[in-house]
Amino acid sequence: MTTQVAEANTPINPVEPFLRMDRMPHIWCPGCGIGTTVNCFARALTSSGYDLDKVAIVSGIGCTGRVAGYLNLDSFHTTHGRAIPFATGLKLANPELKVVVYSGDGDLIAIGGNHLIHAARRNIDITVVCVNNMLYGMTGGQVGPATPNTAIASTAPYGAFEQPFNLPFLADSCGAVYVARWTSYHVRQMTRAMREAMAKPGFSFIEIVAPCPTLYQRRNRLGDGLDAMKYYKQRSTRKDGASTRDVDIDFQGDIVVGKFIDRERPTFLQAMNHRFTERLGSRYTPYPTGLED
Amino acid sequence: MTTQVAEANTPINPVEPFLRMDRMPHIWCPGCGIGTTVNCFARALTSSGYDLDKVAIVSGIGCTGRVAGYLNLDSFHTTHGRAIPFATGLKLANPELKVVVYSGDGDLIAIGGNHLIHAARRNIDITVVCVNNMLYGMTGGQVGPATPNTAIASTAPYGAFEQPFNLPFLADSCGAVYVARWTSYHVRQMTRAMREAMAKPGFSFIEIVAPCPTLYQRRNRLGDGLDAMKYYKQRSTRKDGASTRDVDIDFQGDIVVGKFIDRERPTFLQAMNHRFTERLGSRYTPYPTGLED
Amino acid sequence: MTVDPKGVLTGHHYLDGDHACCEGALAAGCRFAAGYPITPSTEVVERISARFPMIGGVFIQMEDELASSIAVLGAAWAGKKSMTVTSGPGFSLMMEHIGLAAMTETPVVFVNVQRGGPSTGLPTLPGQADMMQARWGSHGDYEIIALCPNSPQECFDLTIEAFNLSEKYRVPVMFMMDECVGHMTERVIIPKPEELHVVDRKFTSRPPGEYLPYKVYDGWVPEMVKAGDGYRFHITGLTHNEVGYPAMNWQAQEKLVRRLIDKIRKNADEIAMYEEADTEDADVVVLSYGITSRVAMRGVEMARAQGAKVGTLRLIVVWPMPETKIREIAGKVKAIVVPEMNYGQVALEVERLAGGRTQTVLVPHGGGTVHDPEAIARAILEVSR
Amino acid sequence: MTVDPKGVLTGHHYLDGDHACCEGALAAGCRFAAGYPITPSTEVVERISARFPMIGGVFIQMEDELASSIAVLGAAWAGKKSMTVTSGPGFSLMMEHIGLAAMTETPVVFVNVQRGGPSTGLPTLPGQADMMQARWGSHGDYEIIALCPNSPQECFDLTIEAFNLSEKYRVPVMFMMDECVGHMTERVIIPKPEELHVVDRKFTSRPPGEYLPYKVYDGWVPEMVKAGDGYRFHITGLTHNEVGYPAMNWQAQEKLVRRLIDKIRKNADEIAMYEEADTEDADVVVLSYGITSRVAMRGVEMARAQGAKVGTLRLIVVWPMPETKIREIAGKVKAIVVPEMNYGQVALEVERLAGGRTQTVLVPHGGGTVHDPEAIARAILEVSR
Amino acid sequence: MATVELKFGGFGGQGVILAGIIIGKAASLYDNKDATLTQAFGPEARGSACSAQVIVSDDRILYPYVSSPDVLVAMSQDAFTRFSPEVKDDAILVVESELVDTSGVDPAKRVYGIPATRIAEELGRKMVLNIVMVGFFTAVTGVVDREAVRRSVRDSVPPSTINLNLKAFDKGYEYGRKVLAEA
Amino acid sequence: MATVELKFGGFGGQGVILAGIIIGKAASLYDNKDATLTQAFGPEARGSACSAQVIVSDDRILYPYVSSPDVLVAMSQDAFTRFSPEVKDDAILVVESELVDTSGVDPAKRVYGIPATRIAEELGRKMVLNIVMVGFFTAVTGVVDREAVRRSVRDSVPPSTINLNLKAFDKGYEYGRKVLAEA
Amino acid sequence: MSAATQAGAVKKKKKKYQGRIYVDRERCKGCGFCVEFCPFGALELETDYNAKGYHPPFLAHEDKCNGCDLCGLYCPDFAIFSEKIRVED
Amino acid sequence: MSAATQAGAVKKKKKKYQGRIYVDRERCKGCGFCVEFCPFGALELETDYNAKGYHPPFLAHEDKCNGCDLCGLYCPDFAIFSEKIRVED
Ligand SMILES: Cc1ncc(C[n+]2csc(CCOP(=O)(O)OP(=O)(O)O)c2C)c(N)n1
Ligand SMILES: Cc1ncc(C[n+]2csc(CCOP(=O)(O)OP(=O)(O)O)c2C)c(N)n1
Ligand code: SF4
Ligand code: SF4
Ligand code: SF4
Ligand code: SF4
Ligand code: SF4
Ligand code: SF4
Ligand SMILES: [Mg+2]
Ligand SMILES: [Mg+2]
Repeated sequence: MTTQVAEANTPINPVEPFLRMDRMPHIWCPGCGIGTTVNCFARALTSSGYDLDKVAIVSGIGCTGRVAGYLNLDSFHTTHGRAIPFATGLKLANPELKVVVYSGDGDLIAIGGNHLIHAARRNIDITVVCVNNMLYGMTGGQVGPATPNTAIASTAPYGAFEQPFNLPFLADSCGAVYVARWTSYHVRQMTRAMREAMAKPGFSFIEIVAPCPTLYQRRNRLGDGLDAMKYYKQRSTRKDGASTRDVDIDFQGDIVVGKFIDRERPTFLQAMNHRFTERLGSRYTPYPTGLED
Repeated sequence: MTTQVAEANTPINPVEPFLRMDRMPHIWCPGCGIGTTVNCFARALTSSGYDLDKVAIVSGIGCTGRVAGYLNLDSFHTTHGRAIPFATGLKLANPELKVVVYSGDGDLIAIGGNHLIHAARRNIDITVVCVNNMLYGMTGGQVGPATPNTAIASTAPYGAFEQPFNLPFLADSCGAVYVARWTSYHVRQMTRAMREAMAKPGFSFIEIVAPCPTLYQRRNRLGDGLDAMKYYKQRSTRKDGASTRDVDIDFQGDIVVGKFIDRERPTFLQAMNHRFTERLGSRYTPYPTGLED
Repeated sequence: MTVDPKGVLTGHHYLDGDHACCEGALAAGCRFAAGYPITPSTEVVERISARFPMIGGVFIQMEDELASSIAVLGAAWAGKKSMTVTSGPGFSLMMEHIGLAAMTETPVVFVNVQRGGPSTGLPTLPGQADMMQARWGSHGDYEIIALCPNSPQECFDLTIEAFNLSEKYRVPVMFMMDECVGHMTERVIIPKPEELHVVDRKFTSRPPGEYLPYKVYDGWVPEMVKAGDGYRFHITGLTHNEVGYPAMNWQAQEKLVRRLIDKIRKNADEIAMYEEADTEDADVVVLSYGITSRVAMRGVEMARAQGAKVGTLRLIVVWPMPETKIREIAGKVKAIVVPEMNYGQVALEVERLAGGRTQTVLVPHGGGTVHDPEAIARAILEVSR
Repeated sequence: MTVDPKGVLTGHHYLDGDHACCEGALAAGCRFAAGYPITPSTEVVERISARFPMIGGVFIQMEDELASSIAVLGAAWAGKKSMTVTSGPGFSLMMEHIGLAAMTETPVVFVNVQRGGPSTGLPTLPGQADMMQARWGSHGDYEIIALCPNSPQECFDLTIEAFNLSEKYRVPVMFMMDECVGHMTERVIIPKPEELHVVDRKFTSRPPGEYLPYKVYDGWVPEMVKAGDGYRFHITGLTHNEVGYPAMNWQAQEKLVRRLIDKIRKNADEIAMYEEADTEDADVVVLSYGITSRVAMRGVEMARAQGAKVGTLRLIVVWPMPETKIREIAGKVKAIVVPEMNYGQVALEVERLAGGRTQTVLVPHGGGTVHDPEAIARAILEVSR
Repeated sequence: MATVELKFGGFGGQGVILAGIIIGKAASLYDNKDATLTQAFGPEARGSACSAQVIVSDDRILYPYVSSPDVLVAMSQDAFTRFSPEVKDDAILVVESELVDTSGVDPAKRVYGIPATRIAEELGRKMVLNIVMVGFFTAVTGVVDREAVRRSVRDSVPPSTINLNLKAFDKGYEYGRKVLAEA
Repeated sequence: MATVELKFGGFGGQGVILAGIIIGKAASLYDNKDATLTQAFGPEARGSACSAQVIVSDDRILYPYVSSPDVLVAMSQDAFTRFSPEVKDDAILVVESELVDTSGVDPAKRVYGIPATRIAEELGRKMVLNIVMVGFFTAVTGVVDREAVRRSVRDSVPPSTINLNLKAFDKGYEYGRKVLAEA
Repeated sequence: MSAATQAGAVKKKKKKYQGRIYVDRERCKGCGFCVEFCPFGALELETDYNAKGYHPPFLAHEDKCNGCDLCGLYCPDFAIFSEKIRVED
Repeated sequence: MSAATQAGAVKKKKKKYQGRIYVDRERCKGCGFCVEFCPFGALELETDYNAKGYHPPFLAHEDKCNGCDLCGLYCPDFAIFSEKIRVED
């Protein structure tokens, strides 16, 4: 039979070169969706053909925030909410780097919300992958800015009642040049979106809806990670180019997925070079943007 | 002749009861637009007929942030960027209060951006008046998140190059129930908008474009406050109900003004009461929302 | 003294320190809380979020600690007793608003369940290294009060005390737990409402017009008002005069800030809470606080078993320090041994107060677990020789 | 030692301290700066924003101080020398990232132009009350270096020194100006590039695979790398091992945090910078720093005029304190007089170090203006009697 | 019994800490003893090692941690491997028998095993495996009174699951009696 | 002259501080002296009082503030009212004559006035009133060399406005010479 | 109310309302908003300075003012306002 | 490569590719994603536990696997992957 326990002489998992295998097993719970997204990200890197020495990954704090620590790249596990401004400094100081921010909904949109909207506005040339498990996983399942109404969370024991953000709409309103949403069920589409987003100059944002079986699924009696995946499969509708205004997510409701925004505008550094050149002429030597070829 | 120097026996300015006259003259420069907005706000209060003992005003830090200190209300001059969360605590702890946040673009949208989007999302029942003079006045005219491209500022000596926020779009994307923009030229419309916004349950947001002659006008060789007012008069177009997506402001370009959003949804406290009552039934005594009658 | 019985969960409970702290707050009359999750403090707000709806309180989980630490000030000025809860990284984000609370004399409680630091450090393991930060972490000069419980029972009792002190002195009070105490579960006895001592906010009885928000009519502390009562007062974080208006000069600064500091420093002996034992004829006194005071006792017993004459001084209120008491002890022992879960914080102040009249011996520990009691015993034995 | 001549504005200038600080940074090789406006520090970044485009640097005005204080860490890990600039309220918001910088050993300079506090306080007037915050303001235990210039010329010279120390010890360095120095304009002489002493970042020479980011190969400080060079390193604010991976136990904590502290404390004498004068046969030594050291000189002269034998010790590096030097002085004078623009911060440490062997006399001042020199003279005369 | 030190170990999701709380509460509220529980968990709670320590004593408990347990309850191999070297010489080892291999243990030690996971799965919810362990522990160690523990179980689980949990407790307890009887 | 203390006062927008800087720079860079300038401004810079203090000395300057000025340059009534009580007995008072009422001043004091605002308005930009004052100050006090100040003006204003400012300086200077001559 | 004011107020006009203007000269910062946005061009700036060096407005064309108080609404310094007074016609 | 594996791989089938599956039993947390989303239903979970108490998958229907590696892409624990091998037909 073809099932085989990994041994010294078996081929290695193709994602292993992208991971810090000396840190496995990772901390994520059984059926947690984060691992699947990382798996896809590793494959997006494979197929993108980037020099991995020039790809840096930045996370904040959270279950998803641990991603940076597992990827075999220059990787930064920063403070809660501040991955984007750290990434901004990193990118601006060395534009040759491809910089990806990989973090959770709480990290990026609760405490980090301000940085998200400003980086999008400035069109900082980074890719943000937001794993939206609809609560704060790491700290034990508190309600967050993406928790749907009526869902139970540890600080919303009688059900959440604040309207959650519509993340694509928010990113859109601030000028992100690439905005997409997928779920952890959509492994191939997500992989492609990650590749596209990294290739896109400017601020790209991918929301990935993913299960937190330990806290979200369990507290809401929604079964385990697999049940979540089945729900995503069943209730997701792909609508590329949908108006971001219309893609809210309700508790166990339909999920609109797809690529919503893909537009062109100068990155922060391109705009800076343009401005300074226009104003200072030859007194100004254009700064590298990472987009020269 | 009817011109008269104020004397003991002359009638007092009708706005004086709304102001802390013992603090006049205020600190604002000649031709600064902030004073005009305050003038309108005082009149909005007059005509609204609220019990002024129950109106509280909260400002952050900035030239506009000084507004709280000049209004003869319970008034709070807090920290830079944090007027909204202070107001949130104030309102939730005593919903009987009508709470208005009055501050500048830097305060509310740069350092305070996260609080703005979250309060809008939660539909906290407060009114936010944002005086947008397109830079940081108090600290000497630095570039800010509303500075139009190419405008000169003290930290953008060669002209701003970051795309500014489209504030109504941002507030809209987070769910604000009332969103309007006026300029300091539109004194009657602004006064009415303030009255409407205060009457509206939930998170209302009014952007008021106003001149900073000392820093913005002067550095950009745009004349003085009066020149700005003339520009507003000339280049503003009223488009009530305009799609917020389309109301960007360019350097000295057209300004779309009007009431863009006016929608209904439960306030934070209404949603809370609804949720808890649904879940806890008679074990829960509804909390006052300030909207009972 | 009015205790709202709705908040008092009278009875015997098996609670961890975090949950006991929540019950203490409820019993003290706290009816507004704003928080942001962070290990190992989150259980406090988790319990609050479940308990408040039943007793008329409002809890809001804000978008970050900046927001939660100022929302509680807003609530205080609306007349509610309020508190926020966090741990190291969140505490660092609250520093600006601790200063605002101190400057505006807003009664409010900040709970910090200390974990290993600096930075993200050891999120799930104990530390006591935020003690100096609690005192000095915001810019400018100010004073606060800081308490350290050493058991879930004290998490209940002293949370009430924290609220009482914040009302009495109109000062932000730091409730400095640690992960060990916060996650330690023991029996907690909650008395009947009428057996509790709860200090009410001292609202002014002067009518609007005859009242100035920052005038001290009596003692050290101005009388308070709340929004909505017709006083039309103004509050600012700027240096202000008695009216509450900004006053941009050194004279106003000297008058205001000096008083903010003196109202605590000059009342240090009155604010002081400590447990002193066996110090009369001791050669060595072990000074400790929080969980370390319990761990130290084992070290003390070990040392006693080897003949050392050891007394103990356990600080319950750590800031302000009981200077008189420490000076007194310094005058009569060979050494003060200070075990703390950091590399020397409170020990520095002890050493200063000792003024060379006795030796101050720090027994440092980086946190992550509590001290090895033997290390404490060794330190005692070394100096008692 | 490589000085990029593009950054060096050689010549005689009439500059205020803020502008001089900017020139110092440029001369030190700083090529990334992130800031957020705040009085009285904004002029530093205003000048940077004008100067950087000409010399290949990038300045970004971030959305707040949280962002600016971590953007500079990102830039540092991309290999650039970087700095951020703020004043009290903004400094309070940077505390978490000072801890992150300390924990990750990121060389970076934090400039704080001190104003009157606490809270919004006196935005346009001087203070020196963020000194303890500079040392203790972030949660957990860590050490930093803090310098205090007393003239625009020193704002230039010592900014370079701040960068040098941050590189040498891989530590965040606090450049603690005050409003008076920052807004004081005087002649500033900028030497030729080749006359400057600039310390380069010590990048490892070991190839990937043979290098561990937090292994100390030599001395106290690990060798650094930057992103993009193939090392595939990991950086975290969690307690970490030599590889840089999280290590959640007290042993890792003790090993790491102890070293972070010791690399500064044990090198305090080497890091120390001070100006000592006339202490040999002094009865009293006046210890001061920053602008107060200049004000104090007038007080000293007044006291001398009345016959007092006064020496002076001016701290340039305030943290870590030159413990050896202060102990030595404490051993030979009747009193150490410490004027500072606060209600006692650095004086507490001086008193501790004096250990009762001499009297420590604080001459406090709330800020808003500098001391009245007569107050200092009076204090000197009182103790020299 | 002056003082008994207990250690419960397993991995995240097994309900290790709740097991400890139930025992501690039983002793502290219903069995006239003092009981201090401390817990060690981490981000590792997300699937890796976690543990609870309970000191049960007739006197006031000061030092809160357990250094060498009188009883180790191990619900995973990992916990067993890590904690079994620390136990007292005469310690009792209580293990999940399908997850923990105890073959290398000093034969002098008392080792009691129960396939708690499988029993819980049979009861319809794998999640109650910790309560099965608690019942088993109560039977084989006798550290805390059976009725006190049963009451504590009832007190500590969500109301809707009380019956299931009491059943799990009883299953574990009975299994324990049987094992003891067979020993 | 060992040390001369100068104070410049006015309200925000008048360019008070730049006036001080021009004098200080002239002394420090072009006139072989040491010169320390400190400034006092506030949110009050937004239209209310602000001031600059300059100490010019042949020796190293330590204490940076001016306590009793040798020269007060007052561009507003407010500044004059606030600062004139502090000046030395033999101080020189230099004022904007249309904005400052000096009628109550001790007749022993030397008071020189110039309608700088009006002169500036006549030059086409009210903003250069501070440079008019600088020229006037230079003429009536002689504290700093005329050429040094002129060079300093050139150095301190935006390149496109150099000519206008030099004209303003000269106007003020000439007016000063005239006033002195008439006195 | 001074006699001068009353004299102005009773001037006969063909409109029903007439304005009375109050200016706090020292509070005025001469921004000119009131002058510019008076719908009837009733105001002008003085050539005199106030103490701060600004030119305050005055009612140059009293017949044109109808007391609409738009000047009062625009004034950022609360330095001007008007009263509407009924005039018999 | 073990003989067992090769034996499986050479089984004659009507398709061009066949899959070879590698499972790291101890790393698996039994989430079932691989089993559920295998487009051909080739996998099943063991009844045995691994050391952590989870049931890892195995290739229950080796004839159904075409080596598409979707199981590998879904696995959150990097515990399974497949190789596609060409099969002569
Ligand atoms: C300043 C600060 N506040 C709070 C925390 C605690 N904290 C750690 S992770 C986290 C939330 C994580 O939620 P999310 O970003 O959604 O990630 P997830 O764990 O759900 O993947 C919080 C609040 C912290 N580390 N720092
Ligand atoms: C934490 C903090 N950072 C910075 C500042 C300095 N500061 C005061 S006001 C201000 C900006 C004001 O801009 P805006 O809100 O647009 O108000 P304006 O003055 O333009 O009306 C800044 C940055 C501060 N007080 N606190
Ligand atoms: S707690 Fe939730 S988000 Fe975190 S690892 Fe577990 S399942 Fe994933
Ligand atoms: S600086 Fe600008 S915003 Fe501030 S008061 Fe002056 S004109 Fe107004
Ligand atoms: S009241 Fe109306 S008409 Fe009269 S001056 Fe004012 S704006 Fe003009
Ligand atoms: S609007 Fe007010 S400040 Fe402006 S000119 Fe008229 S009266 Fe003066
Ligand atoms: S490789 Fe494809 S066909 Fe084979 S088991 Fe995996 S998912 Fe199924
Ligand atoms: S997807 Fe991975 S972890 Fe899940 S059952 Fe399959 S092999 Fe195991
Ligand atoms: Mg999440
Ligand atoms: Mg502004």
